[in-house]
Amino acid sequence: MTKDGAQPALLQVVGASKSFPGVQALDNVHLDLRHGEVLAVVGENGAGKSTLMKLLSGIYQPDSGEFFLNGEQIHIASPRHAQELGISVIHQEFNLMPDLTIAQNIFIGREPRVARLFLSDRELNRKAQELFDRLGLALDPTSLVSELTVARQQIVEIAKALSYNARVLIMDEPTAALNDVEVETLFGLIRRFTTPTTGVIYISHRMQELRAISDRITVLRDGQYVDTFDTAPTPVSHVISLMVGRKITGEQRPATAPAVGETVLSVTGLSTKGLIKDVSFDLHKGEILGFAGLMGAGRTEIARAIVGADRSESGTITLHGKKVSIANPADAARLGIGYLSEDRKRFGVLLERNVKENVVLASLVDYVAALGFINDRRIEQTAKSYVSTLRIKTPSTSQLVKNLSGGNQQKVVIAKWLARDCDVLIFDEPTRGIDVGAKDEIYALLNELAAQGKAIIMISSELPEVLRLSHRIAVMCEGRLTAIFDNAEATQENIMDYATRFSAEGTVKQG
Amino acid sequence: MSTTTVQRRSLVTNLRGSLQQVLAAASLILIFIFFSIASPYFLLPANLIGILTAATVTGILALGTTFVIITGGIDLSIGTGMVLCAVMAGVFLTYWGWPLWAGVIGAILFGGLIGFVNGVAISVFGLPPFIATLGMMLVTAGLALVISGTKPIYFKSTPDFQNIMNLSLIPGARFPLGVGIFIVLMVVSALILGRTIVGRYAFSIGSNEAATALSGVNVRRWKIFIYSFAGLFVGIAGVLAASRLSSAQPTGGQGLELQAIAAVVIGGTSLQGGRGSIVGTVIGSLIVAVLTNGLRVTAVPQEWQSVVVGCVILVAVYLDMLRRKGA
Amino acid sequence: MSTTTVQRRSLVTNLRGSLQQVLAAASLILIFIFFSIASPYFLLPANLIGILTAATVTGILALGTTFVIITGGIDLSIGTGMVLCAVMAGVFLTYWGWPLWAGVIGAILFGGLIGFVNGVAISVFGLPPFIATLGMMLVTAGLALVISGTKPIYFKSTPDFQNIMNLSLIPGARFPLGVGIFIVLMVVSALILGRTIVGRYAFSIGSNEAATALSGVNVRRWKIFIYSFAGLFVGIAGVLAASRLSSAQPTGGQGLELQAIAAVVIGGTSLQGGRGSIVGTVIGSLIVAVLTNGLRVTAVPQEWQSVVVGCVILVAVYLDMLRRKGA
Amino acid sequence: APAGSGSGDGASAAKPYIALISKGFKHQFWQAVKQGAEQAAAEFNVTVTFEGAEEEGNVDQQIQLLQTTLDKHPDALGFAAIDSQAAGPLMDQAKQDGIPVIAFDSGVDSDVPVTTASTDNLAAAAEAAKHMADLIGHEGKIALVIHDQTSITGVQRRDGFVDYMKKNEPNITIVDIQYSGDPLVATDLAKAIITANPDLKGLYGSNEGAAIGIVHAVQELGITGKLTVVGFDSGKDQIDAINSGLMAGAITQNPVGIGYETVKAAVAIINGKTVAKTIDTGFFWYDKTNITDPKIAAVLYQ
Ligand SMILES: Nc1ncnc2c1ncn2[C@@H]1O[C@H](COP(=O)(O)OP(=O)(O)OP(=O)(O)O)[C@@H](O)[C@H]1O
Ligand SMILES: Nc1ncnc2c1ncn2[C@@H]1O[C@H](COP(=O)(O)OP(=O)(O)OP(=O)(O)O)[C@@H](O)[C@H]1O
Ligand SMILES: [Mg+2]
Ligand SMILES: [Mg+2]
Repeated sequence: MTKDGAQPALLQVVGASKSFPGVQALDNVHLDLRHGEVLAVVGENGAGKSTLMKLLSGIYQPDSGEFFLNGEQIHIASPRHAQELGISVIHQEFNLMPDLTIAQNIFIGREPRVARLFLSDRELNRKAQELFDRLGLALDPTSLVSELTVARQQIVEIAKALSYNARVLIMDEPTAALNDVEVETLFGLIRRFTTPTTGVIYISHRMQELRAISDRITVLRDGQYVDTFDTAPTPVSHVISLMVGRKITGEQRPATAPAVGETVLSVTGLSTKGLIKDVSFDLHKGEILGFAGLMGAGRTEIARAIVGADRSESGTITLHGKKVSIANPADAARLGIGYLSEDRKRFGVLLERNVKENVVLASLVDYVAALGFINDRRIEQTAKSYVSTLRIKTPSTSQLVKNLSGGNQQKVVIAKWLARDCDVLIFDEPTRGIDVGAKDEIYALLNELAAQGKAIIMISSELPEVLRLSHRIAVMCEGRLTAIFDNAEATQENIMDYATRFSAEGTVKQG
Repeated sequence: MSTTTVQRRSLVTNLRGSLQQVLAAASLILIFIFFSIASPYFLLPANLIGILTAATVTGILALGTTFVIITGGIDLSIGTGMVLCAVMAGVFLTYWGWPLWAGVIGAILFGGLIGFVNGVAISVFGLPPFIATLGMMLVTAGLALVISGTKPIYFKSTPDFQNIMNLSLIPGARFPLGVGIFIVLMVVSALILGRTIVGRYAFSIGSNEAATALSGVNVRRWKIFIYSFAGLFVGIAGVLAASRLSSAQPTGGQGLELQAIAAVVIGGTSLQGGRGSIVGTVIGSLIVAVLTNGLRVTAVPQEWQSVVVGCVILVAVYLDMLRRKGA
Repeated sequence: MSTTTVQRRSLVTNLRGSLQQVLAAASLILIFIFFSIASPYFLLPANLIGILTAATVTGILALGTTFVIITGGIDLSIGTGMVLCAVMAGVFLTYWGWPLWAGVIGAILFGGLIGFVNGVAISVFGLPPFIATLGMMLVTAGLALVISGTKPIYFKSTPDFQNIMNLSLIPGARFPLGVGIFIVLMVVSALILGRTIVGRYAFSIGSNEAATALSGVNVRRWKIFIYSFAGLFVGIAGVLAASRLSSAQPTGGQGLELQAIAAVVIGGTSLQGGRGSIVGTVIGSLIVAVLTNGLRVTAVPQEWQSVVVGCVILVAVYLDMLRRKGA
Repeated sequence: APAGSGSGDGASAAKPYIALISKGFKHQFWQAVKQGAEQAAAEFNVTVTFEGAEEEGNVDQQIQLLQTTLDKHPDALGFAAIDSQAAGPLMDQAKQDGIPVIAFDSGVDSDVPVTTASTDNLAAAAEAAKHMADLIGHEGKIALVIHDQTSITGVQRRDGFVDYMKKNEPNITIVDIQYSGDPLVATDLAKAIITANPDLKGLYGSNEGAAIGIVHAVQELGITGKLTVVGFDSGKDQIDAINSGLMAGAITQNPVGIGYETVKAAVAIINGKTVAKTIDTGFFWYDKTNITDPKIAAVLYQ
């Protein structure tokens, strides 16, 4: 807290409250950001972090509370006003225009112009290129945003926020879609941004990141302020227990290798028009097969090709020993293969529909009685049970999904696939945006599913997560499978080695 | 959160829900009261039945289109498609001499066929719904003329045909069968939209088609199904329109699609898809029908009528939006 | 990523871009060649000018509407709005005796006013564009009748008025000024869409309205601006239509909005917003105009014409989609 | 008489080409005109095309048709103008290009047309009014359903009727005039008029669609016989209604005759003959008593 006579805080929030119908999202919350620091804000899913940031960026108006910038009281009337005050935000949900190019997105509202009215796209691209060079990013200013992967879109968002030359930079889970290498790049950017006149508010569920980047940590729980402390001396377990209000076991032992069951899914020679070249692997009953790789290595593309969301050029898929042809995700689902997409907003949730409709979307046929009528009572039961097992924070199962916090939306998507009884589950970044406590529960769930005999592919950009959960780990690089390790022999180092090194001989290192 | 609060809250939610339903009809009720005062003839049973009769054909088209619009699509071919179905009823019954029931079912299924072709053009060939059904609108308008030889077809061999619309359900009161059919279709389509898998998937597809597909729903097939299903309503509307005039008129129909879509949108269904209701569509249809009738009964000069209808629609939708935001 | 790869890519992109532009017109060219062979009259200069003349009014409406559709909106009031602007030209020039230039500018600005009201209804009152402009369609249709007294207004006091559309630019060739205006408007609107801030924000709003607003763009004001701007095209179309007929006809116009929107969508502009081009709209307008003219010149029976137009539109859009996927 | 080829301008080798542009083409009435034109074409060995606006009353569309047709340089042009002033510039163009113009159905307000083959709509509507007055005993309330609010035929068939009543029938009041030529809309509209005027004695419909609408309104309300209905044009529905007593009678024009006379005059002009300035194709009142009269039956279409 600010001492007498000291310089006032860069940004200060006093007693902020905000409620939505049926939800008290924030209740008398405090926060102060000092000059030149990175302040981490942590809390469970639905704790109110994003809501607080939306107050600071002028999207919502608080029910009560005061804001101070360098000691002066401010009223943040609109997003534009926030920008003018020097507050720049990367929101948890993307805010890009998919039909515009990267450069056009970054400088929207600030286009270089000739004679006030005419655009100069040459100048625009030059400025964008300059920005990327300065930040050390490999982005083509003229690419359309709609053609980028989630991770690259995230990087565009970051570049856009940094381009405002703001005093306060707010980042709401910027790393959720990034893997370790990109996270390092981001941290470099953040460190370069923080000067004695600026500050960063950093929201993340990845505990190991906090130590690397933040100076202090503020904890929120159930919309209330819990505590603020320096990062360095505080053990992670303490942070977690403050967040969830109970003890969490933390690091668990890595999964032991299962007795290799029968082969459930076998992929041979899979190639796509895009990136994927000649990928083959087997997936066994009761096994969790992790997929590691850098951004754009092609893990998502493999998953989409397997379930028929994208066309594959060659290759065969064998399921329970029988060759199958999968033309679309409906075929895949019928054969018992489910795919949870990494892009929640675009391919995951129905934002405008409620929780229960989302939960049963993949399994709706199970709730059909005569004449196509739906058994709503059983749907309600199912939805309620997942809301409690996954601890989805929602006032009721009739809440629209768009009103849930990001992490709770993710839990709804997971529930959707748990509700459908699939033999093979492909989870692409399943814990994206999920808090530590809930992550543990989801890990436990995955282990349990595997123990029940399901075969699971888990794609994740968080190496520790892959290492902790997978029985075997497949490593990808530039569309090829470069190695498959057993859990026992896999380490961060050798995975990264194979993820960055394409084996020229085309041979796959088999564990 | 304890169970009691949840229950109490859901009770409140329910109460508020019913209140909303009533409020949604507020504009309709206001208009109704206004005309009851403005004209002594407005509330006569014959006039009220007349309003329902006038609303029947467009209303049935609107019911079917509600499904299509909820999927995020649109159907511009319903007006001329209905005319073609009427002509086909004439062809089946008068030219080909089919028995009454066969001709009627044939014409209705023909509507389904039009919808099926729309669905295939959209789902399989990937045409935007606007274009696919615009093409179909032109094709059906032309075919109706070609097939009928640009002449009305009269139902000489099946004089009973006109009873489908006009037979009185309540002796003496002239409550026509067609209106009864309209009411039955309202209930049936509300059930299908609200309680069956068809309705659920319509909402899902309209809300996020890509996510629905990735959830293992065969979106293509369901879209074809929904367009075909909406086509059946076009067929029914065609049969009723022909029955009402005891002849299949090969012209007209153009413009009806806008009226039907307007009724759907006035009723709160979003053209973006994912949101909507049959109750809304019925209210929307009735607002337009009551307004048109009321202005005629009060003998407002016709050139002013469209001005008034336009303004009332704007105000009604605006009030409805305020209500929703407030709630 | 090195600078050279970026440059090489943009070169390839450019080449591919130009090829696409040519291919986009492929259906148009095919139709053109077909009719050149089918009828000796088709390629006569007089007929070609006739095609452009026929395309002028709808084409100008389509140009303006392209902007609106790119923002993700729609404007159903352009057809009847145009009729009202024509009537207003009659009122200004004949009833009020304004000088020619003032009457013409007045009518065009009146179009802007209609667009402004649409924009306010959508942006400030938050009405869905479909509803707001549907209401405006009814209101303008009625007002045109009311203001004109349901009679055509003739430009007795300003006989030169008819020159606006009909004056021949090339003596002897009957190349009308109106067509020249159409061509100038194409170029101007392509520039505005492609090279100015107006166009950029239209794309941005259509692509993601919320994100555009979050980026500090005053989305409300820009939407009002774009609707008003499109309204100017409605005004110009109204003046040209009236000039062509040397009279302001108070009826008609209904259905023109669908034709104009169809031209835009055939040209590849997405009704979801965010994607589109003026070149596409021009090609779309010409496809419809060439087709209609060609069928008349080859004396295809009129009842078949709409069937053919419908089918050709479907095929043309389908081919265009294949091309884009392939590219 | 076999037509002389090589007449008119252009290098057209074989048959003379006569283009007819009408106000509409979908309506039964126009189909009858077309039939008459085709009869004459066969008889005089000429080529005839017949086109009309997609929606009757759409001036702009008609002007476009006219433009396309003039570009084809027909030997003669038959033209039924929706708005004759609007066609002024194109009439001048026809004159410059030496294409003779024959106006049909209604006059063209220009000195270009050589002759006009038409029905006198004002007189025809007055005739309908006269019969209406006789049928309701020269007193009481009546209303009109007019097929179009702005077209010349709509206006004339309204004004001819209204003026007659004003001049000759002080005890008859016209309580409402509404507009639609679409049978379904006209039905609902007529029902509303009847409901709002319980003491209404007569209804007049100014074309086939409007008249059929009134007939169905009367049927649906079950008030057959209580209301005097007077129609215009023919068509099976109206003929049936007259036979069954639902409709008292109607005015018929002679559409087949209009088409026939137009083409006949065109052939004469192409062959260098002079024709009279106007060709009155006539109209008739028909009711139960004379509907089978061969002279009437000949001008009715089913
Ligand atoms: N627009 C809204 N309407 C209703 N409830 C809302 C709305 N926005 C947020 N909420 C609720 O407010 C609470 C706080 O949400 P918020 O998004 O701030 O959480 P968060 O801390 O960012 O969580 P996460 O880590 O999952 O992103 C949640 O319970 C959420 O459901
Ligand atoms: N530099 C790039 N710019 C744009 N697209 C890229 C780039 N690199 C790869 N891609 C695209 O990314 C896709 C492969 O990425 P995919 O999403 O399958 O990878 P991933 O391993 O799941 O990584 P992540 O999801 O972390 O991005 C391909 O379609 C490829 O075209
Ligand atoms: Mg959040
Ligand atoms: Mg991925």
